[in-house]
Amino acid sequence: MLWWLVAVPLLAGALLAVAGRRADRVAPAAGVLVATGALAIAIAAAVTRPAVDAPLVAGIRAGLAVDGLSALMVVTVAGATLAVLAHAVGDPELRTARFAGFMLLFAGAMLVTVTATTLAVLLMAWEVMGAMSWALIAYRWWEPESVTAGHTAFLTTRLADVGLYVAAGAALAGGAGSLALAELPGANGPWLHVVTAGLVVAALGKSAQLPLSFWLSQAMRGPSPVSALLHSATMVAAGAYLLLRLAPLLAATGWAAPAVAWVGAATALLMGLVAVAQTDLKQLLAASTCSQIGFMVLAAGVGGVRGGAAQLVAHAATKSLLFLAAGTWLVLLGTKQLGELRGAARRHRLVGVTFTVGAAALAGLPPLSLWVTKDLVLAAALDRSTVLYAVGLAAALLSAVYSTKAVWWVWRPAQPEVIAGGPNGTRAPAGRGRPAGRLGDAALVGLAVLAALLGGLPFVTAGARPSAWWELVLSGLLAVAAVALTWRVAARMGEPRVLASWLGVERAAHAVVVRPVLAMAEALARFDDRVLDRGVTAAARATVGVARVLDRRGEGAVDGSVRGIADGARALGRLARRPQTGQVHQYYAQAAAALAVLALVVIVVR
Amino acid sequence: MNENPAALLPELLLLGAAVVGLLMGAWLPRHRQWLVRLLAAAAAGAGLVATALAAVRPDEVVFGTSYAVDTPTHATRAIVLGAVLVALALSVDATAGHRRETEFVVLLLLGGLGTILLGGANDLLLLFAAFLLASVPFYALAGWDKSALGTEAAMKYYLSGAFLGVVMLGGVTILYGVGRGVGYGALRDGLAGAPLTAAGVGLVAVVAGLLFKAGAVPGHFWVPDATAGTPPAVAAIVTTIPKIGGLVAVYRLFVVAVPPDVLDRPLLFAILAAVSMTLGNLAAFFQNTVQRLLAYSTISQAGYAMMAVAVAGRAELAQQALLFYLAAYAVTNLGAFAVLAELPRARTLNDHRGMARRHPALAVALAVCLLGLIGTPPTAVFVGKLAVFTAAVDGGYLWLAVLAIVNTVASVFYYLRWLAPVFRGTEPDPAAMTRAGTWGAVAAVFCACLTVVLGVLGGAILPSLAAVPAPPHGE
Amino acid sequence: MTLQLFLLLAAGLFAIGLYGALSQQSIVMLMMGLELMLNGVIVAAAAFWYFVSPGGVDGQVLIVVVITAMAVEMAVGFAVVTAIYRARQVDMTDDAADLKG
Amino acid sequence: MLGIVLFWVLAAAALVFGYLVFRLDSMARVTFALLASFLAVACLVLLLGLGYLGAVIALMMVIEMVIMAVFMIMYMMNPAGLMPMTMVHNEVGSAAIAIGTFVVLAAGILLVDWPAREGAPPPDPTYALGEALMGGQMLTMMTLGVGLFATIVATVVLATDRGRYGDDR
Amino acid sequence: MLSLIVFLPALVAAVLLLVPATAPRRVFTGAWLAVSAVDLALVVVVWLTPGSGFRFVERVAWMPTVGISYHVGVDGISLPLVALTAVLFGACAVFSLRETRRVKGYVALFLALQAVSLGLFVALDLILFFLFFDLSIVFMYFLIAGWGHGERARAAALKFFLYTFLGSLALLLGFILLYLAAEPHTFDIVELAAADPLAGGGAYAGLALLAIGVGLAVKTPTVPFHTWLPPAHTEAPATGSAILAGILLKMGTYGFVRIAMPILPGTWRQYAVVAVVVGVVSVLYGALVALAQTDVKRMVAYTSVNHMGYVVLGVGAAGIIAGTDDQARQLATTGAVTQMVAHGLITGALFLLTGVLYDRGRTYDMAAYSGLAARAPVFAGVFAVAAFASLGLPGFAGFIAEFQIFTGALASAPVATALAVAGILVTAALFLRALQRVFLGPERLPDAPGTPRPFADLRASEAAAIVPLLALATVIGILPRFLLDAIEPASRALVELVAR
Repeated sequence: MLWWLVAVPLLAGALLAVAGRRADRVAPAAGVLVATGALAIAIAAAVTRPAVDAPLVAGIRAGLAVDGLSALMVVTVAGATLAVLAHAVGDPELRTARFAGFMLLFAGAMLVTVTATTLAVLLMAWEVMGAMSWALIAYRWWEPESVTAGHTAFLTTRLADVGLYVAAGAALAGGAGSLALAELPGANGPWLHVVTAGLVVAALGKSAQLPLSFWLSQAMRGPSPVSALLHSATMVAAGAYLLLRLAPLLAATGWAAPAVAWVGAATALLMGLVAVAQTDLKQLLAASTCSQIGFMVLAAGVGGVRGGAAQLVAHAATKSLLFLAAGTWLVLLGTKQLGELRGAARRHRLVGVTFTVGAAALAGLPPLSLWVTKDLVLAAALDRSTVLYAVGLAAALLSAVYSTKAVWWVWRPAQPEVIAGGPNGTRAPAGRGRPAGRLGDAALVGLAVLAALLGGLPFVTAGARPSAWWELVLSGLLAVAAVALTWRVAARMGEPRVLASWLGVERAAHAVVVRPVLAMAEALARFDDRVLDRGVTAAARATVGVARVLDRRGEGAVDGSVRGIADGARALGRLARRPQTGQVHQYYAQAAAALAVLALVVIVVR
Repeated sequence: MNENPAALLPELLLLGAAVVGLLMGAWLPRHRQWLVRLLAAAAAGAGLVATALAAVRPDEVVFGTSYAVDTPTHATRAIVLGAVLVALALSVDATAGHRRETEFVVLLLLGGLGTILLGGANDLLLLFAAFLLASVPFYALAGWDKSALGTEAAMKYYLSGAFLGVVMLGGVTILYGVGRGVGYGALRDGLAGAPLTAAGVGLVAVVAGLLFKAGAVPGHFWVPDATAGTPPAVAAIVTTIPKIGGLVAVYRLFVVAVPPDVLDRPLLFAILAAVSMTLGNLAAFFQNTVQRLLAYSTISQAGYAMMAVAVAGRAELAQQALLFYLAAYAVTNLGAFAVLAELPRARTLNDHRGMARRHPALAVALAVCLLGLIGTPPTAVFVGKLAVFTAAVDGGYLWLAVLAIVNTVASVFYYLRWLAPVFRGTEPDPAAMTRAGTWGAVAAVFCACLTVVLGVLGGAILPSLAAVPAPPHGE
Repeated sequence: MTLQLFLLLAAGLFAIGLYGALSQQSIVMLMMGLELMLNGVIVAAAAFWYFVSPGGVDGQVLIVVVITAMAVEMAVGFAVVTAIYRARQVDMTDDAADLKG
Repeated sequence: MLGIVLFWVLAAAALVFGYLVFRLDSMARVTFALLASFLAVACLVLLLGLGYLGAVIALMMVIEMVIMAVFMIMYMMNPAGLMPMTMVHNEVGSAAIAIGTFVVLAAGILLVDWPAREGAPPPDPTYALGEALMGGQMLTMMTLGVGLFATIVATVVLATDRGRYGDDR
Repeated sequence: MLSLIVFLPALVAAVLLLVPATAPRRVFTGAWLAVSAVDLALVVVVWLTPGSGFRFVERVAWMPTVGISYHVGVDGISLPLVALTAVLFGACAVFSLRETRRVKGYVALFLALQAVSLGLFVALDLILFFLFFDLSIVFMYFLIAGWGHGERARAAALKFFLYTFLGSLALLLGFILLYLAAEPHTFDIVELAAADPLAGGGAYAGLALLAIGVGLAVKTPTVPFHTWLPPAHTEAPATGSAILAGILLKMGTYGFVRIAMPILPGTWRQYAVVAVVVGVVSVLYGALVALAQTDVKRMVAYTSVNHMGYVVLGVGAAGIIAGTDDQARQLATTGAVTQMVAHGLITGALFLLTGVLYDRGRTYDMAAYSGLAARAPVFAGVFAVAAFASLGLPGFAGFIAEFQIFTGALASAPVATALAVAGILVTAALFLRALQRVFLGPERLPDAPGTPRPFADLRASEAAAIVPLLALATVIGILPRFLLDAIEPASRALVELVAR
């Protein structure tokens, strides 16, 4: 059954993607159908908890299994996929086999990721997910910006993936030859730290944690349903999931857990600030994703696996809801600028209401889901460090602030002239009708319900009890206060440039990594053409004199090489032909001299 | 005395054919002279049979101590006779019906005879006499067509030979003086206690004459001029046949007559080999006339073969390598010249453009022969080079092998310079692509096939070349 | 009368002949140089026979060989001169230098 | 004593006449200078007790020089020596190489420890020579004979243009 | 059986030479296709025949005095490469159905190349190996010079010949050294591997390894011996490039695992770190230089340097005993062999695709194209798949190979491997950039003379040649066991040989 769980979306997705335009007609329906099937299998798997494996490479097996954490994850992933695909049916631009196929592959890869029991399989799925994110973000391939955004996403996450490769090698070196995730904490000696570091880097990169957050901002170029899936149950969630899964490993090293916790907390706080500073709804949501994932990372760092998992699931429902709603508006109104979205919620009540529910959950308002889950995380953090707790609490407050800011804008009375398509409007024509359709509405409502109620999940599944009730109350009160305060000042909130540009990390990355690499590539290419390729040449020329080298430098690179050898050889050849003067007496003289030399050699060397 | 003429059957067959052929030529009408050629071919064929029969008999030294009938001699006989046969075939188109056709054949036979004697000579005086006999007919062949260039070629060939012959005689005299003898056996004893300086000078002087035969530095000056100035058939003969005798003679001289400690022979020949191959290759680089290009290539080939001489006695493969290399070289070089003999008007590289279109079989034969000269497997020269390189490395001359490898790569350049226009799709020059007849093509294809067959089945021959001539007195 | 004196004479003749072979333009004069060199070889051969191994006969045969070689080379040389003179009316080596490079 | 005097005289004559070969400016004189040099060497060979070979050398050289004189007159523009002729190239280089060769050879001759004399001349060297020619060195002589045969063929091929079939080409 | 597989193409080539060139070109291409199919079927039979160690061994004395025999056989290392050869030549045969220029010579040369390529991978005698090694150079020279892109092709072909011929002769020198070291002298690979003649090490062994290593490194090619590769690829016809990259480069790396490692185990261990360094430099250098290219074929050529670098890294790491276990070294070795297969399939496909590009636009310059995905979606899609396969995306064969190499090599050479892993990032960047420049963005086609016709999408015969290669790469990427089951026993044996 577990094979089916991953094979169904992967195979269906691959088939759809390969079929291309021919399958466009059936693609939306097929996508929803497959996603439904996958959800059904996922639920069944979550109940039966199967485990399978097969040999992969020498000594390393490809294993899949569903345990408590992954049971939660498979259902979340399948559910989010279904919701997003169902909603996307309404958008004519996305009714293609390419979209449905890649989405299913994307989800399938995530399913493999969360069920993988060995590092090898995890890595495979992990990378495929990255490639699919490229394909989906660059869905509008004719727009150079979209393609560039896809590049950024793929390359940034792949940069982090290097950590996974290293971790795999280190695990083998450290004695965990099977690369089973469960065996990783047993790696010996320094290799344990290498494994951990590699995994942490990979996870943080995938989850868009600081300092690799910027790719998420660019990823907003993709269609909104893509964002919805990418931000909720796949991709960014994968990093958090991996850290939660490997919490024992983090703990085993001693340094990794606090480091991860601090990175998560810092991301939660700083990205919260970034979110507050955004004027673009999708950018705001993206930054909030980073921030919220930060809580999960924090949870992994402080050992609050249950809270982190709950946070992940609740956030998945909330964020997919919010992105779908934002996407609906983008399609309908042609803009995602907060200033131009005034009155959007009033005109489209259902979207507005569901969006508000989601935002409220995101804000951490009691008794909605994220209030509970976030506080489970914060409680776990409090056990470790008060400072961590304080930072987390501040971040939670920020989430209330930016959620309120978004809601405030969309409920403002409309300004029709702006809605018609302002200077910042995207290319999507305003007023394309209601794309979401009944299926889409159902998806929104369903997600809203989940976003509201999933807070109870941890109590239902694991019977958890809030460890510090006062903490729950405190954060709830703070959230309410923050919401109230923000509602009043929302219009006057500034957008500091540093925060609005996502802390400027991308520009820094370009300056520090991308441009030097490109420059080095150019330099090496020149080196290759000019120096290495002509090394042979130079060797030949050296025999006739360095002057010629300078003389011939101007010649074309490709031709120059062969001609260069030729030049050197020609000179030598001319030299070799010089004795052949045609004059017999000179032959005699040369022969006599040569024989004399030979005789000398024979006499002297013995 | 052991003056058993039967031991010299192949030589006597050649001589007889030469004499009878000359007499026949005096009586035959001009267009019946092919009978002389037939006689010569029959003699050479019979000689090959006689060689094969002699090869199974035990080695012997006949006519006093002056002539050895042993493995190198058998090999020389076989290679030279085979080369004579091929030369007879490839020269048909150029010489048939010519008023000096008979003389051409007779001179070829006499030159071949001299070359064989050169290879078997076991006495300095016989060596020089064979040198004369192996030289004079070829001088005449070079000037055989009486063209302005041909006579100039003959003059240069002759003057080179005369000069180095004098030097060689001087060397013989010195060796006689210090070694008290001219027979190789006596020399080995005499040189053992001889003043080394004089012996060294004498040996170098003798070697000078043999290097002239081998067309190796410093006796190589005639090679390009004589090759470029003569018709392809003659060029094929003078660049192929004398080399065989010269190199075998050098080998025999140093293995049999010279005690190992008289001079640093390996170094001497390593230097000669290195200089020959390098000079030949470099000078061939930018030649535009194909015969001149091949001429220089033969100089470098002599250099490769000399590597085996350098390590003779120090590497067990040396003799097999030398003899097999000579056979492979002879076949391959004759094949390349046979193509030229078939297309005598194509003098320059550019004249060969588009040849693959007009004469595909000939082009393939040329490609096989030139790639063979490079030493591409599975041709005969590859096996030869493999054996030579192995012997050189085994004999402690790794640097020489490396240099030979670099030279081989360099040689690829000029051979490909020739092959490239051959296989280019451009329109051929009809005048240059005029065929002279069919025999050249037959010889070319035969040689191309033979070089591949020798390359593939060469292993069967190698063991039979292994028996090293025993130094006198059972040392 | 010592071996060295004879050999010095031989060397002198050889050197003079060498000078002629190297410096003369005319083919016939050049051949004279070669003859002189052989002349020196004869002296040396005879001297070696007399002073080193008079008991053997190889030295005498050597002289015979040298004389024959002289004759052969002279004959061929004249033939070559005739041929080249017929073909291009020159008897100078310098004038027959079309083949080079 | 007489032998020593003769040696010096003959040696000087051989060298001087040899030198004159390349210094005289008439073909006839050159030829006779060469002949004189050869005759001096022939006498020296006689002096060493090789009567037969000395005579052969003298006879051969006389004939050869006559032929050479004829050739000279046939092919050279200055048969009678009426005009001074210098037909030399690279004189300095040639002289240098020749003198260098002589110096080296002379040094070698004087420094080398030549083998001591062994044995005595046979009573009749000519008989011994004949025996050798018909014995141990028979093959050499046969080869030389074939070489002479080849020389005849070769000279005919080179020197005659018409061949035995007349003028038709 | 193996002889049949090897000589069947040669035989057919010889027969085709007798057919007049005026015969319809279908005769030639059809014959090639048929031969490839038969060969492929025979290889499948060999593959399915169970057995261990060297199988289908044939041995006939050839030149007994010098220890040369006609000795062929396959094991788990050579069999995948034999199969790759059969597959890739089949693909090229299909791709060449549209070839019109002097088809007779073209097909004959390819058949000859096919024979020597197959022969090389089954050869178990050094001289036999060298024979095929050298002939591959000769035939490829004629192919590039005769069917390349004009005058520059001849220069490139000459350079290719000279450079690789130098390498081959260095190899020959190394073989001679091995031959002389063995007692009794022999060129037989199996006997030499069993005898381990240079176990004592020393300068002689080092020299032998140096000669062999340089010879193979030129062919592989590794930095800094790679400069013949870009011009040769750029000027060669598409099928020639595919074979050159897909098969001929493998001859170099195959030589490492077949000759250098088992015959010189001690020396290999001693100098393995050199191979590691060369491998890593090739990986990074090849990737970075490829990143800077504007010519798409040159770019693919440089990625070959990069990919072959992984192989060299793998075989190098397999020679470092300290701090590793058998599993790691076996992984590295298996990965190296897998990488040869993967690179053959994927890069072969990429070169055929660039051939399609050239066919339509008459230029390889990336700047001349843009937004081709609109005109030729299938072409764009297939190219994208090939590009992702080449950059090592899981699900394709390249990942299976590289993952094993990285995992296996990290323990023995941590820093080097970590650097090499960074290479996958550069590869990803360069392929994404290429995709973006050529296929994505606004549509623009080159307006060079001779390209008036619209940019046609992938034709059926082209797709039939390329898609199976990628399909196979995908199958290996997802279900690698069928391949690894063949390789692993052999690589285990090899690891044991190296470790002795």
